[in-house]
Amino acid sequence: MSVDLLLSPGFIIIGAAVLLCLPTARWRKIVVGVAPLLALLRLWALPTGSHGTVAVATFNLDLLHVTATGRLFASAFLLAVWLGGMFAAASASRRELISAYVYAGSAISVTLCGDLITLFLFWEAMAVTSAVVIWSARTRAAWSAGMRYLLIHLFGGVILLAGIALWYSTGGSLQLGVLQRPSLGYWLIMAGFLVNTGAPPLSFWIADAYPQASPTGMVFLAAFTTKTAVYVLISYFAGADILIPIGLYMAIYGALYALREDNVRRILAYSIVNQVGFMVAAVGIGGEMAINGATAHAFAHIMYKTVLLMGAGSVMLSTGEQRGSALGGLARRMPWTSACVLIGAAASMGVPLTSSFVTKSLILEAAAEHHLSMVWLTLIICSAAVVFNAGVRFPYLTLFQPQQSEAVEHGHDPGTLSRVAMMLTAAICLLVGLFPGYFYTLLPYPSNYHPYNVAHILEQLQLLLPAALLFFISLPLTTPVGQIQLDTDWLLRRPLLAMWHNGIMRLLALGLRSRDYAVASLVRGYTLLFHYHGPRGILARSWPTGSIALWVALMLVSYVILFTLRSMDMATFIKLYLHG
Amino acid sequence: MIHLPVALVVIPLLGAAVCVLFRRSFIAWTVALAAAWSGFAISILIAVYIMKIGTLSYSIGGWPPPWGIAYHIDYLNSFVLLIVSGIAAVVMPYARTSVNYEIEEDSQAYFYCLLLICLAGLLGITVTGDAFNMYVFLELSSLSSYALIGMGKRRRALTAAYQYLVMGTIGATFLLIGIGLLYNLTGTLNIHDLAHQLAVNNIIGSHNRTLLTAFAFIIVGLSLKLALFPLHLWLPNAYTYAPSVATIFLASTATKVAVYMLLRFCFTILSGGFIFKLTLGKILLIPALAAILIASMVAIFQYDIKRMLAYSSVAQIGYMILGISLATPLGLSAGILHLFNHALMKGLLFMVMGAVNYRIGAVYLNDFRGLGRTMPWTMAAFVVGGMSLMGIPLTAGFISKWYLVQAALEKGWWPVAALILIGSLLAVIYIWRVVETAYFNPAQEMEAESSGEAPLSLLLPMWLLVLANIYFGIDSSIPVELAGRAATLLLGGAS
Amino acid sequence: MDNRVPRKPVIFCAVATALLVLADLLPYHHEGPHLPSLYIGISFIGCGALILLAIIIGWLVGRREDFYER
Amino acid sequence: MEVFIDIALLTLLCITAMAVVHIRKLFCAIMLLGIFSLLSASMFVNMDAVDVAFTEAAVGTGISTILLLLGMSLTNTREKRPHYQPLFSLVVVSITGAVLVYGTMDLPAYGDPNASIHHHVAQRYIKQSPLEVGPPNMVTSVLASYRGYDTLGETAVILTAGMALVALLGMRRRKVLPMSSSSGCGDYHDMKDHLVLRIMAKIFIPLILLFALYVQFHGDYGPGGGFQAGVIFASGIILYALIFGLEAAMKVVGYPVLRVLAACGLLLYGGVGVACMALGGNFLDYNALAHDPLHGQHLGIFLIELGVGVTVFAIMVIMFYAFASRRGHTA
Repeated sequence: MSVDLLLSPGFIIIGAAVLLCLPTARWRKIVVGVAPLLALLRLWALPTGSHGTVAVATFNLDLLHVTATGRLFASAFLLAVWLGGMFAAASASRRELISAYVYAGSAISVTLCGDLITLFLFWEAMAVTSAVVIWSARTRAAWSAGMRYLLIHLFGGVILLAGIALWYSTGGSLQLGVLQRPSLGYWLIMAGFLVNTGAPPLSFWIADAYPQASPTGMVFLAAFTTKTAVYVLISYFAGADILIPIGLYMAIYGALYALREDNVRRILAYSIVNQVGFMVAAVGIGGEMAINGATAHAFAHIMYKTVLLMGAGSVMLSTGEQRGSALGGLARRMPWTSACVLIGAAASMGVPLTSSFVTKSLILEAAAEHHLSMVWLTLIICSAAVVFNAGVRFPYLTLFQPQQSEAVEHGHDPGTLSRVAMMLTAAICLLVGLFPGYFYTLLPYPSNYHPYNVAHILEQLQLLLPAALLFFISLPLTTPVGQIQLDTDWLLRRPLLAMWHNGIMRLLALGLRSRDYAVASLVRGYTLLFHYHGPRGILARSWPTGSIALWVALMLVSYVILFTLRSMDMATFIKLYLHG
Repeated sequence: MIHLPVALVVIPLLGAAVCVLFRRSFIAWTVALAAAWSGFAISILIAVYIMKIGTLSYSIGGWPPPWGIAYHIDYLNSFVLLIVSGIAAVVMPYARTSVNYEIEEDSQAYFYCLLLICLAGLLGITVTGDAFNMYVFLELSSLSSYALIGMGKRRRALTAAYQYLVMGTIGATFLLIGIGLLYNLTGTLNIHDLAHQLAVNNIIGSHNRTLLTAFAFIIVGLSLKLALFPLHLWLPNAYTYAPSVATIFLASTATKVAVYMLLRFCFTILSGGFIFKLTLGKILLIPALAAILIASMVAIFQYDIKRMLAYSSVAQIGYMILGISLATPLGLSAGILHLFNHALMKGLLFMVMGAVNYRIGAVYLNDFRGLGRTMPWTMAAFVVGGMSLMGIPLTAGFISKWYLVQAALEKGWWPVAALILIGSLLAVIYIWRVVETAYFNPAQEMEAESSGEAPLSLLLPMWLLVLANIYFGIDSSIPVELAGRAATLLLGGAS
Repeated sequence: MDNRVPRKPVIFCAVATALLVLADLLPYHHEGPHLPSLYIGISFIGCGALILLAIIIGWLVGRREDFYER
Repeated sequence: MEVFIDIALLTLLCITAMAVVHIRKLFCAIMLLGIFSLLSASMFVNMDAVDVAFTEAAVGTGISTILLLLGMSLTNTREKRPHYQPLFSLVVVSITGAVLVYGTMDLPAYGDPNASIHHHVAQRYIKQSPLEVGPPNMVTSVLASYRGYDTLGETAVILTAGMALVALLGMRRRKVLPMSSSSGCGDYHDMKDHLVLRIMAKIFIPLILLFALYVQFHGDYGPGGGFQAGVIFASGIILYALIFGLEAAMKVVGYPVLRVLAACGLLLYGGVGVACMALGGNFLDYNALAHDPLHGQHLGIFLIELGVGVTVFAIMVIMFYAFASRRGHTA
């Protein structure tokens, strides 16, 4: 294994996770501040292409394979882990930081690997470590939410692995590249990827699991899993039509569910589904501009979602509250946070001069270019509906509505390092929006799109302002409810529950005797097993030495007989026997 | 350079004499350490040489091979040499603390002396190209290992050693009978000359009954030494009651060398393993599979973890023999590779047992409660070793299991491949029991005060093996290369 | 919880929307055919539909207790 | 004629072996084992394997009988009835025997001049060894020079056995228990009254030691060599200990001396090998020791036989001490 591979940005981050085991907080802060930057430098020093493979068993694992898309994703991840780490350094537990770093490292490695096997390994690593990040909140709810999260992702992993195995066995290549030739393996791989994007019917896991993480933990969680899924979709499934309806569903789903949600972080989680829906749809559209759009929007989305979650995290850290119905009026108490959140919110809606404005329009433009009018229309509506979640609803509920509870009294800005992190992130959101020309040069395909013209700016505002107006007018109707909203999981759950209560119980009662019999025979089997294999069992006892000698003799004679029988064929054996 | 092969054996042998001469524990340990490390260095030099040139010969006493005793080193030898001397080099630094704890001050020098003699014996078996010389060094290593086992703290160590003594002596005698018969047939003792004479005098082709009997004796004798399934009964007791250092060393080297002897006799002397292709493969397959299943099953129910690992060793030996009994290049190299990987993981696991024993005083399952918290590094090492034992990707154990399964599939033996996987599942169960107890069961109150992390001198060698387990799981090119070349060499004799 | 319509944001948004309608009447360079206030219409109709849908879904399935704890 | 002797000896051997198996009195069994060894030594002589016979006589009849007796005196003089059927053992033994017989079916007949065993390696040993190595006793040249490395291994085996015993039993004597009963055989206390034994021993011991030295240094020419000499020398000391008490013997040669001797013997052997390497030959290539290869061989064989003798002697006495001092008595 060459040094090049060991020093891949992903491994640097995972290595930094080891350094984070250091006991003192000061060193941890230094590691958090420096390691991602080093990795970033390393990343941009690497030329594109494969950097050598490692042979494990019969597979050649392409551990480091840089592509333009992957590089941009990896950069976004590195920035997210850098800024998120700085934000978290003061308050997060060591376990959370370490697992977040391994999680980030795995995500980066996914974007920088060149074959499906390696991808799968890091994919699973992400699932496990992100579950640990959720568990780091150390609450009961977090524990069970993390468990559900892990189950869903392991399920996705199983589908993915089955897909890869099928794909490989039917002669497919495991190398990085868009998969052609739809077969069962193809669909399974896609399904495995889609589980991580939050595609239907499993869209609920994002809003279920992420908000249970600690205030700092969710900053990490929001950045990686869904976006790596977008990356792999871009790499392996660009232009697969089926992705367009899936993406649209997600975009609508996110906008709808956020509207009636009370928990502010859950609002942001729904917003993730909504935005990832845009990207998935863009991947489905295919073509240079759409892929550019998906990539660029993923970058922008990671940045503004990080800043919004930092804001939500700061609020939660200082007030301990995340219900919209208990917040409000924090704008004065937390001026820095509010400013950053406003920038983030603007970026999320795509207000001109912010990142989303220059990235989302790429996707819309691509849809228009391909003459997919319904797609275009839906996306337009959804981009207006961002107002319902991250754009207006979140900042309004959190910061600007009249104060709702006592808890708000404790609100204050976070510590210096966290504040700096938040401001840096906000600055990135603005910079991308201000200098789209530079940003576009980083994209996988050359682009000559110019977002800033009067018409486009006006159109965007015309979309957003009426939507905001509608939002405020309908506010009493969409009063948040303090309960979990169900979607497809309800559909899964209700019939199941009914069946459980009515049918299965009765069936079970009927089959009780046979079950008892089965259990009894299992027990008997176990006893039998134990009888022979247990510590006192005949196979585990210390035998008298003499009896072993008998074994020796038996083996000896059986060897001789078998040798003799087998080594000469029967004819010669008989001949020899007859002649003495 | 030219004298390296013989220095490999002579240094520990004379080192043992020096240990006796001074009879001071510290001096003995220093000598042992120096001998083990120099042995490892020499093994590496030899391996490098072998990789470059191919084979290395050395005539002792200046007498050319059929008349005198000659060393003949090829890929297989040098690979086994690396295993044995490497483990010895890792065990020696570990030994000081552990031996201080487990062996009386007075006997420590003898312990190191015996350990060195055992090392010399094992290395001697491995380098030599002479069948009788192999037997002499087998005696040397066996005799010293009986004593090493008998030095265990518990009284049952003596019975275990006695049982091993009886069984080992039967095994060695059988081997001697086999060698004697071979000598009677050919008039030579040199392994390559034996192969040559057997072929030239057309003994192999003529269904010679003496030859078959000789090999029956040799294989049964070696099966006893390598603890193949029904003849494994000495092993669990011996490994359980021996001092930790002895267990680590013997578990990761002694059986490996016996497997090496089996390979030498069956493949080199019978040029290309004709007997294997005809019959032995299928004959050995059944005990090997029985070992994998039954011994793993027994391991699940053990409460003494050292004993559990001993049974797991029996199962792992089953894997090696399984690989060998396939008698294809892939299967053979999988078996040889598993020699190496098993040495790594079992050495590591028994080191963990030694460390736990050092802190807690016993290694029953109950004693592991809460160790995940009090001895985090040790238990982490156990987890890595356990994962390697199960054959989880990115650990050394995975590589050999992978090749083994492939070899079985290549031959079209689906049920065998399935049984290999079932064996791995059983390993998951018995390792998980320990991990669960260590991490998820609260500590007993009494232990809370006494325990703590194992001292650094135990941890460092342990973690060296942990790293080795991981490294060779990720980059397995060196052992795979050596094992592959050894396998083709063994099978290539046929053509 | 306070359920009233907040006055200041509504006024701000209404005025801004009106201004944008006016802006649409101004001549400015635009590629392709363009209906005045097309986007405002889309936004109103689309978002209104979405809000309705959200209310309906909320009425259907939204107000369930936390089934995970069952 | 030889055939008749063989048959007679074999019959006696079988009878002795049956008696050993049958008899429950351990003392008798041990004595019979001694006889068994003597008989087999006679058989070896009849086969013209004088060196082997010599060793068998010295070790089998001498030292091992004494060690067995000592071992027995620590336990009991009667064998317990085994709880399993002896039939079981019979089956094992018959199977192994049958296989062995089966295996010899395709062997060339004993003494067959056409057998390959006489044609390959042995030819050179017989024809060349006087010219290459020197000693008239070919067995010595094979053992000490052609296969000197095996002998080094065997010496190490002896050392290992001694060290194993010491490691397991401990070299220190246990506390003296003056009141303990004196059961078993060979009590040292009683020997004071046996004047004849004492005087005969005083006469014999120097002769035994002298004979040992003869065997040691005459090994090149007649049967004998380091192993036998060491055993004989040790039996002289052991005889002394038996007659005059362990304490007295330990004053003559104590544990530390023996320990150093045992180690030095092996070191001497290995040292000769290393010296050969230093002088430009291979390991144990005695030709390098002197200008004339034959002189070198001579010197080398002399030295290594000395090493073997010293180690064997020391280990045999250590073994004796280790058992004897566990009796709880001291003389």
